[in-house]
Amino acid sequence: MVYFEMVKTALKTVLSKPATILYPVQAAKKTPISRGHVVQDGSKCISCSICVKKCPAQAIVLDKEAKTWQINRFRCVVCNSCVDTCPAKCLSMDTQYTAPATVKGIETFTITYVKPAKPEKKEEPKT
Amino acid sequence: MTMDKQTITAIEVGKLIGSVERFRNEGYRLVQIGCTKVGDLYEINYCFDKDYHLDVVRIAIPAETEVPSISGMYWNAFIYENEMHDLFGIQVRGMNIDFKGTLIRTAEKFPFSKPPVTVTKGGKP
Amino acid sequence: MIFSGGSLVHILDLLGYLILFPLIAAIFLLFERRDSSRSLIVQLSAVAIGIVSLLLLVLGYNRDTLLYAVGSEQVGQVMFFIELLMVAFILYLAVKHRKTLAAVLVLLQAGLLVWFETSLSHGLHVANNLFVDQFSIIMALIIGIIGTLICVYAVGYMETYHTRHPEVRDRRNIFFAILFLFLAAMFGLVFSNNLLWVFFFWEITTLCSFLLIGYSETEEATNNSFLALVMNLLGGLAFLAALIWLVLSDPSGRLLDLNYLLTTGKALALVPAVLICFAGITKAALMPFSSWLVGAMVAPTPVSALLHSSTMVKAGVYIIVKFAPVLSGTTEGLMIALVGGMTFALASFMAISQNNAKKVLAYSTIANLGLIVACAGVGTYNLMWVAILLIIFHAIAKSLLFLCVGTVENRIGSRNIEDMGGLIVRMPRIAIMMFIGMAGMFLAPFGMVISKWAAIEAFIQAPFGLIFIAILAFGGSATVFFWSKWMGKIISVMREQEVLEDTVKKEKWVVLWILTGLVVVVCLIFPVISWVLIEPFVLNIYGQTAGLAQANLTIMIMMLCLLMIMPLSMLFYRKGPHVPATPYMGGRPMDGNMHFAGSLGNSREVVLSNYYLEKMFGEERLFMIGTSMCWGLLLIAGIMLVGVML
Amino acid sequence: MTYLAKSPWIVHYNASSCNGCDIEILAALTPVFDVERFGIINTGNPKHADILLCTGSVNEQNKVPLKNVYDQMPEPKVVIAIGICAATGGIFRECYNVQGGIDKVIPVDVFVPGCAARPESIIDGVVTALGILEKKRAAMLQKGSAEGTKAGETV
Amino acid sequence: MIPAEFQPIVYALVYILVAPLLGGLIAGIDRKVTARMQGRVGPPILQPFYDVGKLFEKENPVVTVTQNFYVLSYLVFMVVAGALFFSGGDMLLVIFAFTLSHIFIVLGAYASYSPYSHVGAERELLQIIAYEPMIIMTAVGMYMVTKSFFVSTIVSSAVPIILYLPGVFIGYLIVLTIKLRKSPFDLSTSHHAHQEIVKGVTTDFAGPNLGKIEIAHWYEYVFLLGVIWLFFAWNPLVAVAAIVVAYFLEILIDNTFSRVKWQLMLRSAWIIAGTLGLVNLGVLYYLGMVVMP
Amino acid sequence: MTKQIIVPFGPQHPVLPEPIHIDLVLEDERVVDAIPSIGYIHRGFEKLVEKREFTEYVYIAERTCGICSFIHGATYCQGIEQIMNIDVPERAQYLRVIWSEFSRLHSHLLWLGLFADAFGFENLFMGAWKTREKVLDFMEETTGGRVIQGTSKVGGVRRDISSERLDRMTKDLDDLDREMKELTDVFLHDDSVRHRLRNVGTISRNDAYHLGAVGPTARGSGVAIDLRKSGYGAYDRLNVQVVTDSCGDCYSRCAVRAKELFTSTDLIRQAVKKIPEGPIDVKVTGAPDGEYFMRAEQPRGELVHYLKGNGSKFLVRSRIRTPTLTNIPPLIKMLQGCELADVPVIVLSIDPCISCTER
Ligand code: NFV
Ligand code: SF4
Ligand code: SF4
Ligand code: SF4
Repeated sequence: MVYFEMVKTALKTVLSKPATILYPVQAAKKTPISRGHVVQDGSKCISCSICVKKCPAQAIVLDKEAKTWQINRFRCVVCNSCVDTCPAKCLSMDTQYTAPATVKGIETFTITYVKPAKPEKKEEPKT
Repeated sequence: MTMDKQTITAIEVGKLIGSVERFRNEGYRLVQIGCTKVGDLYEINYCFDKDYHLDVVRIAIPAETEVPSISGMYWNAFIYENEMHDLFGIQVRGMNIDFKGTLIRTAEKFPFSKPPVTVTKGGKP
Repeated sequence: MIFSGGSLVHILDLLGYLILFPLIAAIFLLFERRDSSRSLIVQLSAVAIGIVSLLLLVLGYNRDTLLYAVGSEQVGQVMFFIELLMVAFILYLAVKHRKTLAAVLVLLQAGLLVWFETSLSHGLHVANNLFVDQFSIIMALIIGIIGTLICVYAVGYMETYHTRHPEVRDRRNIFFAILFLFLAAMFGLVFSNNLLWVFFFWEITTLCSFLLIGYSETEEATNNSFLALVMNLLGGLAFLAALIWLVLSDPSGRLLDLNYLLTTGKALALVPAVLICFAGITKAALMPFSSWLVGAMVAPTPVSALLHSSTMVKAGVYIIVKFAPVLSGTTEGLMIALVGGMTFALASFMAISQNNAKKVLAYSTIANLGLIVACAGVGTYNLMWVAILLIIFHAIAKSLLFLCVGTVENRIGSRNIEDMGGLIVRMPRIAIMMFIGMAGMFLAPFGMVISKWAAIEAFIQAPFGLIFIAILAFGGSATVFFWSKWMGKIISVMREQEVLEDTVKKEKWVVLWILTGLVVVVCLIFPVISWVLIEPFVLNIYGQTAGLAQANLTIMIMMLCLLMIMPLSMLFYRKGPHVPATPYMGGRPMDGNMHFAGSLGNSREVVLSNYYLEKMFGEERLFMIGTSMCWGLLLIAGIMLVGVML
Repeated sequence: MTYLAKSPWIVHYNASSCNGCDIEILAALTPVFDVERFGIINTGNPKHADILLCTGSVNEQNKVPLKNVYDQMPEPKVVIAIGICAATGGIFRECYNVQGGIDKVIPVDVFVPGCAARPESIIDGVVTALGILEKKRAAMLQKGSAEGTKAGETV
Repeated sequence: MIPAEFQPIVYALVYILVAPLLGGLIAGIDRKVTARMQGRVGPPILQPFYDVGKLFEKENPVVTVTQNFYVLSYLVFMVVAGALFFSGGDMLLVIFAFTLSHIFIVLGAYASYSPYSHVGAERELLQIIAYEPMIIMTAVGMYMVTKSFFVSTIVSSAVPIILYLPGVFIGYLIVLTIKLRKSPFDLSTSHHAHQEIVKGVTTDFAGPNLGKIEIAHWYEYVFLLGVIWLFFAWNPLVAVAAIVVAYFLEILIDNTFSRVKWQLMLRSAWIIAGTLGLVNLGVLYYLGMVVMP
Repeated sequence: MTKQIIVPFGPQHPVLPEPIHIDLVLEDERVVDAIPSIGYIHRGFEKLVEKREFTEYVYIAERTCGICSFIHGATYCQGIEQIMNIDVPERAQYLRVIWSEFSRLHSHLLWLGLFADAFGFENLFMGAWKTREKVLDFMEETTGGRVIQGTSKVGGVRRDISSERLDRMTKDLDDLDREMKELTDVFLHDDSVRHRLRNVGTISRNDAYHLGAVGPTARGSGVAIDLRKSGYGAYDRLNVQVVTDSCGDCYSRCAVRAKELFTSTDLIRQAVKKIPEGPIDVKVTGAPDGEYFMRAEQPRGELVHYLKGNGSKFLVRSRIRTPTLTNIPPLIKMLQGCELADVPVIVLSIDPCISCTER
């Protein structure tokens, strides 16, 4: 009969420091590659639409006319697919996750990129 | 890395019970029953496994054909057969446990019997 | 002859009246077949008997034991003759239904009787055939008030009973005649000082109960009635043996004088005491013989109420309590007490596994009788006090419960507890009455708990008391379980149910309300009862007496009052808009009809049943254990008795 | 601050989530995140809860229980949609059996994005909800006194 | 000093006023310690008060209005039982009042037609019958040592009761686990949600009603710990220490056991009452070690 | 009238993190009938293959389940690779093993916690989840996601683990092993736990096999099915130990999972030792044409991804048969005649994952 198997652990735990991270007083757990949210650098976007096509959640809408790049963060699965595939490397993954909100908004980035004279070739993403 | 080739044997509906019985007698276990709509026909794969070798028998039937249940030989077949009924609308005869279409309730009936959608990309957010 | 100090009424007349009047009523009822006049006779007799028993209380409460020399040789002869008639009648029925055992027993009894009459009865002389003391007044009140109330209730009940059971032959005239005969016999039993008389009335109750149990004439009823008969005859034989032993020890028959016997001391009285207690055990349906009481539940409910709350079984415990001073401190007494204790615990356990309301009541009855016998068997003065208290509280609460169950059964057509769900909505008044009745059986500060408590305090001072305290602790907790779950069933609120109560007859209401009132009132005034009736009685016998501490009494009465005002809080909650919430169903909503969408596409009804814990508290298993253990205990008592005799 | 904000009890319902968000909710209860610091208890019973944490999108079969769970919660109450499935249907939005976010069935007060939503994010969501909870209580009291009854404070 | 005849009333009043504060504090410490045993920070010590405050700020949905009555009665009779105890009343009466109070919560659970609260009610009853024998034996044991059922007498006895009733004490601690609704005996309801019957008895109570139940629990804690005091009453310091140790043990057991099934609970509680309790009492009885206070 | 209680168990129930419903018919607390119904989580994303290119479908396959996410993604990819005859670089295969096994650790620890909770051992639940955070930390550190890793892709993996990280791994694993040992000791040796698990929900070896049990559910009954033995991916180069236990009760299933924690750390150690340098993916061109039943060992047992393509970017059919689905029939057998208190324990003992099951 083995009772109190847990006692040792429990007593040890009660005397040691709790494992708790005191979020929000302490910072959240994060790593340099944590996938938080996608940010776009409008100054680099070439409006190629690849991100739109490669987004499995269809979270991105690119309006070439209005020169806007919109992302619906309530659809984005933060998969990094767009970041990986963007030929202009204008997308990046920030480690900070999107904040909760009371309404589902859409975030709009304006594309300020102006095509340079020399046209660039579309590239397949490198690993 | 290439893995062992899987044997897929196409048979007729009538032979199904016979060949399943053979698997059962040889001590195979039922891995799954799965259905695929190919054109107007429904391919139903019965997968069996013994010692990591997958053996598949396949029947291809039109929508109206009733399939006999193999739950007499494999008691657990009901789960796949009910699923097949609920998603593809295939009628299975003689299931041991019949959920009467409520295993998976969908708003649209027999979703997998619908033709494949034409792809549109880039919805509005 | 003692006259009641200048008053107009002679107590002896009251006794005679109480014994004879029901008899006369019985004769009338036998020939009266019209419902209305039957009802009238019953009600009038009930009132008359009730008033006289109260009168008896008023006149007799403050006196010592009063003894009366009435009757003569002739009365004895008449009794003998009637007994032979009874024997013949039972023999006839036994032969008719091919019940060999009953026939054998009854023949044996007849043989002994004839032998007794022919060779022993000469020269017997008992000076005082009747007596009255506080204990018999208590018994008379129970019989005279509760017993007759049950009879009044029975009139309406039997009417419905026969419409519901057209297959049963309508023999209501006989039925009511027997009921009243029964009452007469009970009065006789508690007033007789001559043990031959006691025996006579004892046998009449046996016969009456036999007939009442078999009333519906179904096979089950017949079998059960014979079961009761056989067991009671067995007891009767023991009783007879006691008489014979007494006469053999003193041919003058002086020992047949109960009062004399009890005061002469243990040496002489022990043997007959144990034999008579054995008879009492059979009558009170303690453990080896409990099955007859359970079987008796086939009878119409008023019969169960009468037999198991206020009369029949009470005759058994009455006689044992009477002999308690003799048993006190003896090993035989301890054995009998243990039989009672075992019965209490095991019957309480068994009640858990029953879903038949009447069976639960039956087991609870058996349990309480067991407790009374346990108290009497140990037989110290404070336990005697407890025993009498138990007799009173049990009679009231249990009769109320039987009658409530009867009413419910008549309305919903089932005596299954599971069918009583939501009674609080369907039959609110009955439900509240049942509630109070049950509270009376197991909740503080009602009667049975007061008694249980007093029992613990008394046992702790008694020899081997620890055993009984343990029994009380375990058995008592089982009691809590089966009553509460039943209570819970009644009050669980289901929606969309019709109210069934309006069709209940007025006189039934009257009876039920009186009983309900009694449960509460007797609780409130029990200190008075104890002070006026029980304590003097105990004092008289033991020279000391018991009672609860004053502080506790105050607190209990305060608790009772609190309990009575608590429901007023409901008034407060009722005001304001109230949309009932739905019960939690794991997310599957339930419709008003108690159905929810279940698996396999079915619609299922939410069904809630109580627990019955058959594996642990199953009837059969415990019955086997109890019977064998109690037989063992009785055997030990018997062997010791033989030792004493030799 | 009322007591409401110090003792938000939660109930969790998994509409049709992939478990990703659910296990993060559970993780928030466990030592490393320990939301009991804020008085949060996972009651498991809508009747005891103040906050409904719902994950996953609604479909034909789960909208009934979802509604039932919501209805059984006593006022004041708030709903937090955890994960993008609960917000919009997320990556499964276009599936034949997905009807959208849970706001299709019950009112949602806070949306916590992420796939899966991180425990910290869930904590943030609950903190956001607390303010709303208090507002709702104030509104409830007002409504109650307007009707002349003491709703919610039935003694 | 207070005149002797008012003392009971004063003690009862003090109990009525102080017990909920103390009980809530105990509950808070309990939660904190439990959290620390699990390696968490845990809630603030005052959390139970916030919780109850919160509950009274909520709506009070009931399936049937009678639920309100049952809960109120539960609370009231719990207070009565405790007040009786602390005013020095008869232990047996206290126990009966205590049972009465529990019957009310059971009835409250039955009243709503939910299978979960129904099962909870049945289990609560099973718990009652599991612990009651042991509690009665505790009272009887005290009587055997001090010759009185009155708490006032027991508490003023100079006898170290614990020395006479070690078995009873251990038995009491074990059934205390049932009463405190702690693992392994938290069958009918528990402080944590995750179990087969959701919240059991309290499933269908919400808002203020739940708050009242919680307050009743606080009263209950204080009363139950008060009984421990009796065992050590000859020395108040030891008594306080004993209560602290006992409670810590309860928390530890809560954290190191899985929940048992009802059969085992009933059996073990009864066997404990039958062995530890009865044997202890039997020894006392037959060795004639009964000491007058 | 019978003495029955009918309990609608679930879909909302604190002991079930996921909605299923069981019509429980009880007598006292004994279960006389238990009929489950599922379908609350059915999303129907298998049909999304018609809308998402096979390369993007990985993200959906990964979200079949948040617990066994990684293996779903990897299995899907391996299936496509089989059809398309793609040779995946060695390093990628080893990385897949490492993440798969971490995924198993995470899943098993999670389960141990939930299981402990089901039999009312809250502290153990907390303990298991506390340890699990370590695994998740590793996951996040190497993939960027705690529960949904998102590192699978057709033709390899999307992220590499640096060699320094791999070097540190052994020490981490040792720490983890020590913590897990403390934890599993309680599960395996504490009598109060044993009381709740022994002889509860027993299923014989024969029944388990023929009713299609897989994974720990089967292995707990002594049926040694472990797809890792079939040697997909890099598993053929590793020494896979199959843990079995013969009693077939909840305790056995628990024991299997508890012991598998250590086989997983062992496999990771082996993989870390053997992992070669090199590329982590190959370029994928063209589209799958053909079909394959890709099978892999999930924490809960054998997973089948049936994939069929017709040469276009869109697959014709993806059918995911998850271990839980095939463990449901044995579950129904296990539930017969148990006690109400055992229901959560038994249900959890197959480690049900409904989200996987219903897709
Ligand atoms: N292991 C696993 Fe899955 C898969 N495939 C399964 O039932 O967890 Ni969500
Ligand atoms: S991270 Fe993934 S889901 Fe989000 S926008 Fe980019 S591709 Fe779409
Ligand atoms: S892929 Fe990059 S460059 Fe192309 S549209 Fe998207 S953000 Fe702009
Ligand atoms: S949001 Fe993502 S992780 Fe959460 S349930 Fe939906 S798919 Fe799963």
